[in-house]
Amino acid sequence: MMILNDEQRMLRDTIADFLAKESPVDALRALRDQEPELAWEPSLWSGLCELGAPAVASSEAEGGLGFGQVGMGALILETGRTLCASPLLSSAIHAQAVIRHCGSPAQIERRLPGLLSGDTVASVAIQEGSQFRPAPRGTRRNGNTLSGDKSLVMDAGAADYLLVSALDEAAQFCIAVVHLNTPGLTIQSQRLMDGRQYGSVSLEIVEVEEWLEGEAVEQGFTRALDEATIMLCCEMLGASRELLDRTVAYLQEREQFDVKVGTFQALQHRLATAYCELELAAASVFNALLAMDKGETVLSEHASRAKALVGDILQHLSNEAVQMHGGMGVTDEMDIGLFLKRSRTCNQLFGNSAFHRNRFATLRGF
Amino acid sequence: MMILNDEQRMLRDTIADFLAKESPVDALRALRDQEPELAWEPSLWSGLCELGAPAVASSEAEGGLGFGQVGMGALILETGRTLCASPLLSSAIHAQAVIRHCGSPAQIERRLPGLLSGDTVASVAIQEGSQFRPAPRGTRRNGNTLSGDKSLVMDAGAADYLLVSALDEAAQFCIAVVHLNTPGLTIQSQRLMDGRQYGSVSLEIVEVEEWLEGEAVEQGFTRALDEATIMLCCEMLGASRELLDRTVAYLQEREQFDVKVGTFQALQHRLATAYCELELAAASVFNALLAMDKGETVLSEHASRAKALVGDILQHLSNEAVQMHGGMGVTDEMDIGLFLKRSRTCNQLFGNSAFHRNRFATLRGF
Amino acid sequence: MSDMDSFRLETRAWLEAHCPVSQRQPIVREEQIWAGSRSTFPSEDARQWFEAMRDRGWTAPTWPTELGGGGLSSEEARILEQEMARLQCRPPLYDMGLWMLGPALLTYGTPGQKALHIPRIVRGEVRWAQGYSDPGAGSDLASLSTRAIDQGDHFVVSGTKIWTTRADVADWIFCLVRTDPDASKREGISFLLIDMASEGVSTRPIPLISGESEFCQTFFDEVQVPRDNLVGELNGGWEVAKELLKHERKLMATMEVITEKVDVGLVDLAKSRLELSDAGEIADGDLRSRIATHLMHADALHHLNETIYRGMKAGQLDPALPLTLKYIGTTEQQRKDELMLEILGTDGLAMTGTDSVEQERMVRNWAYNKAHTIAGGTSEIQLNIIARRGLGLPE
Amino acid sequence: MSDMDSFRLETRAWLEAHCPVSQRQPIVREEQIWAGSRSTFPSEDARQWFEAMRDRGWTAPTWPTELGGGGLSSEEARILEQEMARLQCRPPLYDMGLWMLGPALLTYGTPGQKALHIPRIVRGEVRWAQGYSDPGAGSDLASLSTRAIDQGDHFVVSGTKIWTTRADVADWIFCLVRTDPDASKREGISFLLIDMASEGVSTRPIPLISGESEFCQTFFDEVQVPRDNLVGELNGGWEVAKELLKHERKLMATMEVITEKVDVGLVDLAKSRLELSDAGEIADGDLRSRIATHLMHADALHHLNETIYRGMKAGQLDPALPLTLKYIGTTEQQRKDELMLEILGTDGLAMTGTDSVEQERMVRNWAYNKAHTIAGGTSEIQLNIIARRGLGLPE
Repeated sequence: MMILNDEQRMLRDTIADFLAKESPVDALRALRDQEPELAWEPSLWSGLCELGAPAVASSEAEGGLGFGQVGMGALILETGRTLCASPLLSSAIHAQAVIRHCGSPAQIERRLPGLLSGDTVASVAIQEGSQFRPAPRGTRRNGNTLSGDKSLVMDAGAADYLLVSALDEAAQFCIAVVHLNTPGLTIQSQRLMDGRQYGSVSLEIVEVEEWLEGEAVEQGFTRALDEATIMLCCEMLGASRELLDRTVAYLQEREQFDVKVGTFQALQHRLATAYCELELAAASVFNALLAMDKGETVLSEHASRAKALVGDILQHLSNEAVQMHGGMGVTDEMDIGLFLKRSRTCNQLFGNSAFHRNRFATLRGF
Repeated sequence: MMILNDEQRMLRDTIADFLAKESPVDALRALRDQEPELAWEPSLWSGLCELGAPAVASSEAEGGLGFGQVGMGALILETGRTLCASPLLSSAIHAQAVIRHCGSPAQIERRLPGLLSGDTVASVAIQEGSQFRPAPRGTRRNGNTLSGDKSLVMDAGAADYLLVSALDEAAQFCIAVVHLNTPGLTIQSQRLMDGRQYGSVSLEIVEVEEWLEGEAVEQGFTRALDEATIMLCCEMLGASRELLDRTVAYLQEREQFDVKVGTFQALQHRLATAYCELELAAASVFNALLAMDKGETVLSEHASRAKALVGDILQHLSNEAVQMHGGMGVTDEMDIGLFLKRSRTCNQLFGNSAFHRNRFATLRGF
Repeated sequence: MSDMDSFRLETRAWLEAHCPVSQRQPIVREEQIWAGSRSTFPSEDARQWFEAMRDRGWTAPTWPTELGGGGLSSEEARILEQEMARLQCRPPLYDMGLWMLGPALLTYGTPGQKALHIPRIVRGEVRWAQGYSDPGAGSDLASLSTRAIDQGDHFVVSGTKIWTTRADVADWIFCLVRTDPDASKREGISFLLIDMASEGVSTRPIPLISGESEFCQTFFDEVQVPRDNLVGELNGGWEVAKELLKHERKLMATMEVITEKVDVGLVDLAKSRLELSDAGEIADGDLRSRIATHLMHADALHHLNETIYRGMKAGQLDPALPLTLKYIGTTEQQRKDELMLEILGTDGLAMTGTDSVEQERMVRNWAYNKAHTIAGGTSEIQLNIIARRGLGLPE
Repeated sequence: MSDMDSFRLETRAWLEAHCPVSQRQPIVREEQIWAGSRSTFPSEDARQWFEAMRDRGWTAPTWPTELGGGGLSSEEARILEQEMARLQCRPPLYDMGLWMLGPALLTYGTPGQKALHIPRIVRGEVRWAQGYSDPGAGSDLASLSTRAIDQGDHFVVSGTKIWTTRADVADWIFCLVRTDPDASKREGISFLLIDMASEGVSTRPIPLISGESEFCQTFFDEVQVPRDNLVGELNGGWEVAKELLKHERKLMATMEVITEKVDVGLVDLAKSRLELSDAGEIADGDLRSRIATHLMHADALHHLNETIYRGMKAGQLDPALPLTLKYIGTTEQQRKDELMLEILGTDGLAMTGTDSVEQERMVRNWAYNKAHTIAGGTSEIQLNIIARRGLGLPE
C-alpha cells in the first residue's frame, strides 16, 4: 500500500471516481475492436486533462499541480485497476521526463507546457528489435537527419512528435525530436494483445526538428526511463491488486461441492503468499516514489528492483486469477483475460524481470 | 519408481532387510559421535561385501554378480533410505569405474578384483577448493611425483589408495594411483554435517605408484564421474522417498485442532506437487541407469539432468519435512535433521544443481 | 525374431508405403482431419492417408475388428505409435468419439449401441461433442441441472451444457442429464446420446482469451431422445462418466496430441533471437537456466511415461504414478509457453495482424493452453487425488 | 528545530559519548548480554555500555519511567533505534521478559506485579523463560495439559513444558496452565509466573539440529505457586497469552535481533569465493540471479517495514499488512541461509572442527533458522491468518 497525504488521497479518490465512470474495463474492450489508429478515446483523454492528470507530479513552479511523484503514482495505480488506455505513461510521464532531464532551458520552456496540459502528446522511441535494450545501436544521426528502426513505441501513431534515442556520428548518445508528419518517417500502428496501440517506427533520412544533446543527455535519458519504469510499476501494481481483489471476491461467492471455494486451504495459502509478495513489491515501488520526491536523481536500482518484483507478482497473479476463476477465466466474457494480456505487455515494456534482475546485479557490483 | 526384474527385486529386498538390521539410521547417529578416523563400521562393510554389494553391477565376465546398473541403483537407493555410511559410492562405484574406464588391461586385472570383493577400498580425488569443478587445475605431475591439494575426498582417510586427477607436464589429463602411506601425502580427516568422513588431501612431491594415462583417460574419467553421479542420485532418491514417506506417515497420525494434520489441503497439495517432482526425477534417474545398462558410453546429459532434478527435489523435500514435522523437526531427537544434513552434502558432491543446469545447457548447445 | 519384432517390421514397411511424405510432419491446426458429416480434407494426400488408416481400422487400433477397429494388442498398438512417431506420421483422425465415447461405449454400451456407433466412429463419419458441464458446475461435475424426463420410450431433455467443443459442427453429443431430481447429487444422473439434428437443439460459441471460440454453449429445449440412446443403467450415468473421464485425463496429459502440434523448438528459437555469449551460450543466464530446467522436466516427463509403460507391462506399476501425469504435463506445457513468450519478446505480444502465422499460433496457444490446467479436472482436483489416493493422506 | 530533531541530536551525542567503540559492531552470540542472576559480561566495555543504557531506562525505552523504563514516545523510540543502528550500537540487553512478558504485564499485571517485576526486567536482574507449549501441542497452543490446582492462597502446578529457552539458566518462567479441566480448550487456562528456584522444578536440554541446545524441557512436580503470581483473571490466561504472542511474532519477523547478528554480506562472500567473469560478475548466472532476487526481497522487506511505520503514524495502515511480516521475514532469512550455504560450497558442510569460527557460525545459523518458520506461529498458521483476517476469505 501507499501512504498518502490528505491532498494525494483526495486526488486518488477523484481519479478513481472518474475512471469508474469514464474508463471502466469495458472501455478497453470497446477500444480494442477499433482500428489501430485509435490509441485512446479522445473524450477520456480530454477528461483526464481537465482534471490536470498530466501535470499531477509536476511542481507548481513548473506549472504543475505539485502532488509529487507519490501523487502521480497513486493516480497511475488507479488506471491499472481499470486498464485505462491513455497517453499518460507515454507522454505525460515518459516524454515529460525526457524533456525535463535532457532538454536545454529553452527546450523545456517550449515543450513542457504542452505536455503538462495534454494539448501536445509525445512518445519516446527506445527499443530496437524484439528485445528491450536501453542503448541505441542501429539508430544513427547523420547531420541533421536520422535513420533507423524503433519498435514497441507506445501510442506512436497518435502522438504529435517522437523523442528518438540515437547515436551521433561520433557514437555519442543523443535524442532527436521528430514530428510525425516528417517525410521518411513511417509508423506501422498495431494493437498488441493488451488492446493498446504501439508503433513500429521506420526512419529513413528523416529531417529532425531539433536535438536534445550534450554531456548530460544520456544520464538524463536513463533517469527519465527509470522514472517511467517506476510509474509503469504503479500501473502494474494496480492491475495486480485488481486481480487479487477480483479473485478473492470470486472465491468468497463461488460454491463447489456445497462449500465456498474460498474455504479451500490450498487456495487460501496461495493467495496469502501472493498477497505477501504483492505487498513487498508495493513497498518497493512506494519507496521508489518517495526517493523521487526526495530528489534522488539516480533511480536505477529503485527502478530495477521495482520492475523485477512487480513483474514477477503480476505475472504470477494473472496466472493464478485465470486458474482460480476456472473455466470462466479462459473465456473472453470475463475481464480476467484482459488483465492477463496486459500483464504480459507490461512485463516486456522497459525490460522484463530477467532483464532487471541482471541490471540490478550489475548495479550492485556483482 | 524403478521397474526391476525378479532378480533385481530379490536383491533389493535382501539389501533392504540387511540394512534394516545392520544399518538403521541410528547406526549413522552412532558413527558421527566417533573420531573422524572411523569412516564406516567395519562389520557393516564386511556384511555388505559378503552379500557381494561391491560387485552387484559388474558383469559375470568381469567377476561380478551381473545385476547391472539398475540392480546397483536399486541397492544404492535403499542405502539412501537408512543413511547407510559405507565406501560403496567412493570405492565400489566411483573408484571401480575409474579403473574400468581409464586403466590399461593389466591395471584393470590387477586392481579391479580387490575393489569388487571389497578387500581393497579406494577413493577418487577430484575437487580442488570449495567449489566443485571437474577439471584439475593445481594438481600437477612432475616426473613420477605428484603435488597439489584435493578437497572433499570421500572416505579418504580410510582408503587403501587414492585415484587423483592431475595435469602432467604437458598439461595433459592423467590419473595418479597414490597409496595412503606414501611420504608427502597428508590427509586431514573431517566429519562433515552428514556425519561421514571426508578428507582434505595435501600432496607434496608424492611418489606415485602408477599412472592411468593415455588419450582415452580423460573421457573415461568423465564417464566414471557421470556413472558415480547417477549412482549418487539413486542414494538421493532413496533419501527423498524416505523423507516423503516419513512426513506422510507423521501427518497421517498427528492431530492439531482436533483433526489430523494430514487433512489440511495446503499440506496435501504441497506434498502432492513434491511427489510429482520426485517421480519426475526418479524417472530420469531410472532412465539413466537403463542407458548405462544399454551400453551408452556418453552419459553426461543423463547425469546432469538427474543430478539437477534430484538435487532440487531432495533439497525441497528436506525443508518440507522439517517444516511439516513442526518443532520436533528441528530437534536432533528426530531423524529428519540427519536427512536434511545429508541432503546438503549430497547436493555439493559432484556439483550442485546450478552447476548441472549450466552443464546441461552447455551440453545441449545453448 | 519375436512376433513383436516382426509386427514392428511389417508396420514400418506398411507405414513407409502408405503414409505420403506430406503427412510426415508436425500437424498444424488447419490441417487436422476431424470426423463428421461436415468434414473436409485439406489435401488429396491427407485423404489418402486417412483412408488407408481407416481401412485397416488403425484410426482405433485396439478396438475389435468386428466393429471396424484394428484389433491390436496394447503392445502392438504401442509399436504402431512408436513407428508412427519415428516417421512423424500425422494422426489420421481427430474426434471426441474416438478418444472418449468409444472406450466407454465398448464397456457400457448395449450390443445395438456398439453396432450402430462404433464403426461410424472408427470411420470418422460422425463428429461427437461432449455435454458434461452445466454452466457454473465447474469441478463439481455432478451438480448438474439439465434434466431428462422419462416418457417411457423417450426422454424429454431441457437445459444447457457449456464447454461443448465445436458443438456447432458436431453430429452427435453425449450428455450427462439428471433423471432423478430427488436422488443425491451423483445418483439420479444418466448418460444419453443425442443427435444434434434433433429439434430443440441450438448452440452459441464461447469466445476465449486466445481469440478463438472452439467451445460452445449448447441449449436443449424439450428435445426428444429415444430410450435406446441411454448408455448404462437409468440413473447410473455417473459410472459411465467416470470411465470416460479417465480417458479424458489421459488425453489431457499429452494435450499436444489434440491441439495443433507446434514444436516450438525452444532452444532454436532462443538461439536465433537472443543475444549469445562468445561461447555461443544464451547470454541471459537467468533465462538460460530456466530454459534448461524446462527441458529437463520435459525429458523427465517423457521418462516418466516410459516408466509407467514398463511398469504396466511388468505388472508392478505403482498405481499412484499415472495420477500425476495430467498435472505435470499441463503445468509443464504452460511453463514452456511462458518461456516461448519471453523469448519472442515484443513479437510475442501480437495475437493477430502480423505477417508471421507461426508466431501468432504460438501466442494463441500460450493463451489457449491456460485452459489445460482447468479442463478435464483442474490441477487442484488432480492434487487432491494425488494426495489422497496416491499418498494416502486422509480426506 | 522540531522537538524530534533536537531529540535526535541529543540522542546521537549521548550515544557517541556512552557507547564504547568495541560495542559498535555486529553482535556475536558469545557476547550477547542476557539478563539474570547468572549473567556475566564479556568485557568491561560491555558492562559499561549496558549500565549506561540501563540507567537511562533505555533497555526498555518506551516503558514508564516510574517503573524504571525510558518513558519515550514511540516516535522517540524509533529515533533512538535509528541512531543506534547508525552507530551500529549493540543491543544492551537480551531477555524474554524484556521482549514479551514486560509488555503483557504492563497491560494485564496488578500494580503489585508491575512494581515487583518490571524494574527488575529493565535492570536485567532476572532472566525469564517462556513456558507455553506442552509436548505435542505444536501450533495448537491451547491443547495444554499442565495443570494448576487452586488451593486458595496458592496453586499446585504439575506437568511439563517444552521449548523453554535456556530454562536451565532462567530465574523465572511465565507459564500457561490449565486451571479448569472441564472448560473448553481455550477457556480454563491461566497465566502464572513461577520462580525457577521453587521446589519441584527441573529442566533437561533439547538437542537441536544445529548442534546446540538452547531449548529445554521444563518439568513441574507439584510446584507451589503463590496466588499473587496469577496474571489476569483466573481462567483468563488465553487473553494474556494472545497479547504476548503478538510481541513474539513482531520479534520473530526481525529474528536477527535475537540470534547473533551475522551480517553475512552475501555479495562480498560470493565475490570472494566464486568464479567471476571478466566484467567482474558472478560467472554462475543461475546463482547470480537468485542472489539478486534475494537482495531485492530483503530490500523490499525493509521498505515494507518502513511503509507500515509510516502508515501507523498516518493512521491509515491496512491492518492486514503487519500480519505478513513474520511469514516474509522468516522465509526470506531461510532463503538467505541457503544461498550462503551454496556459496560456501564444501566449506559450508562443516558445523564443527574447522578453523573458521565465522563459517561455522553461518552454518549453525542455517540449521538453527529452520525453526523460525515454526516457532512463534508456524508459516502455515500465518498464512491462514493472512488469508482469513487479511484477505477476508471464509473460514
